[in-house]
Amino acid sequence: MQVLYFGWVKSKVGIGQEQVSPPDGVESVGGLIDWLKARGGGYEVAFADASEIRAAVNHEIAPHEALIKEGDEVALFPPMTGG
Amino acid sequence: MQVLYFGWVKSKVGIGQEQVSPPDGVESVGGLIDWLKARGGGYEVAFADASEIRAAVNHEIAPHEALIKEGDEVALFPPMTGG
Amino acid sequence: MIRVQTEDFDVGAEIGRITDGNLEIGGLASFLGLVRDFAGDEKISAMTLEHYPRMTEKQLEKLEAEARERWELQDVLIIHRFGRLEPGERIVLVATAAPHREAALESCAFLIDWLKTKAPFWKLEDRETGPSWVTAREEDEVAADRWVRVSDK
Amino acid sequence: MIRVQTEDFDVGAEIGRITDGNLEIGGLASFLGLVRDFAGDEKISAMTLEHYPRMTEKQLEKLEAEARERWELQDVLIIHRFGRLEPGERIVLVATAAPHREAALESCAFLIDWLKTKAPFWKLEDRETGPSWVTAREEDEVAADRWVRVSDK
Repeated sequence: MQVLYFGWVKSKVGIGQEQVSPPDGVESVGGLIDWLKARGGGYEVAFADASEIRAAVNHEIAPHEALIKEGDEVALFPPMTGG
Repeated sequence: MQVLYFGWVKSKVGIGQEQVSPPDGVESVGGLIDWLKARGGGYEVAFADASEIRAAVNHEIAPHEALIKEGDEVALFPPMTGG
Repeated sequence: MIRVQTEDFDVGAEIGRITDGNLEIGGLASFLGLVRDFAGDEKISAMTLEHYPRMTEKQLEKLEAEARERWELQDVLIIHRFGRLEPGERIVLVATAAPHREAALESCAFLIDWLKTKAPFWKLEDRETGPSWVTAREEDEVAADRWVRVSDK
Repeated sequence: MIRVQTEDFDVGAEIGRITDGNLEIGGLASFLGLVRDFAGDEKISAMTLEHYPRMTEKQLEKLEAEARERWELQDVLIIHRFGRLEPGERIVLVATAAPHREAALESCAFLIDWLKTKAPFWKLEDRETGPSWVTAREEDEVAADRWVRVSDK
């Protein structure tokens, strides 16, 4: 599963994207965030408050409840500031 | 008193402006409209429905109740269509 | 700034004059009005805008002052043409600049709404069936009224 | 039409490309967003816009489609820049053309409101105190929400 980070999430995690293989049981965006946070370090800082994190699954905005699966592209980022 | 006509009021009256000397008793925009209408011809056609007529006194939008006096510049016209 | 003129104007140049070098502007909203080649289902070959010269500038200046009082604006531009215009020609440009977009967008909509009903212009269309004065639209009154403050009613 | 690019754009040329020769357009509304040289009371020397390339075009195309579904529009243009921009530089241009002004003005406001919260861009400001990510404004959520249809809630 490809995970991309943007904005201050990227700054805090320290990388822009990575390939991850979350264990069985990590089935949603929210589950992925919790799993990443548990890695500690920059991840723990970036995902300290999950309510601040927005997500996209395969380039579509998705809520934390959205299901994810092997092969998906998941992006995690702060609220967008376009315009 | 200088009276100016615009839009279809001008087309119907047939002239763009004129000097008029309404008699005592014609003290408001509404009174002027009634007095002009009584002249008949194009005036009667232009002012047939006074509710369609808008006015300005000395370049300021004015209601039919607005008082007018010798020396004023009064303009009578249909609703404006700017923009 | 107010301009009432027969000549055409250059939208890009006008907007550039407002924004160039002003580093405090966050957003510029604009509205450009054009002559269409139809009205209802009739073709129009030209539109002649008549106005009330001494009153027009006064009214437009009042509109600008009203917009500046209601919103924090860095610049206001209203250019309104008069005379004979053909389909496709520019009639009016309203542009407002502000630190944030809300003030720019709202004041631009306000100005064009009020121009429609409070600027002393009258439009004569050359239709296939002959010349015809444009009548005020009911919706324009409604649009203008939504900007009337309760305290002014 | 959607364009996501690092290069600057020419507002007058872009608007002209929409209006020239289209005799059915009655009004064109536009919004131009610029980099300001301050944020709060701090000076800004530059702003870097990061975006999510494959998603950005998709989201902007959705926004255009949504605007065209809600209003009768003759044209929609969204140009959004990314990369490093200095104060005074153009960031975004939204332009909408319609037979009547209401559709043009409303859809332009709609598009810029939704761009603020639904277009995957993130802004990093170079402040005197160092780089700082722009945080989303509460007001932007409110502004975006007013366009949500009851049926979509």
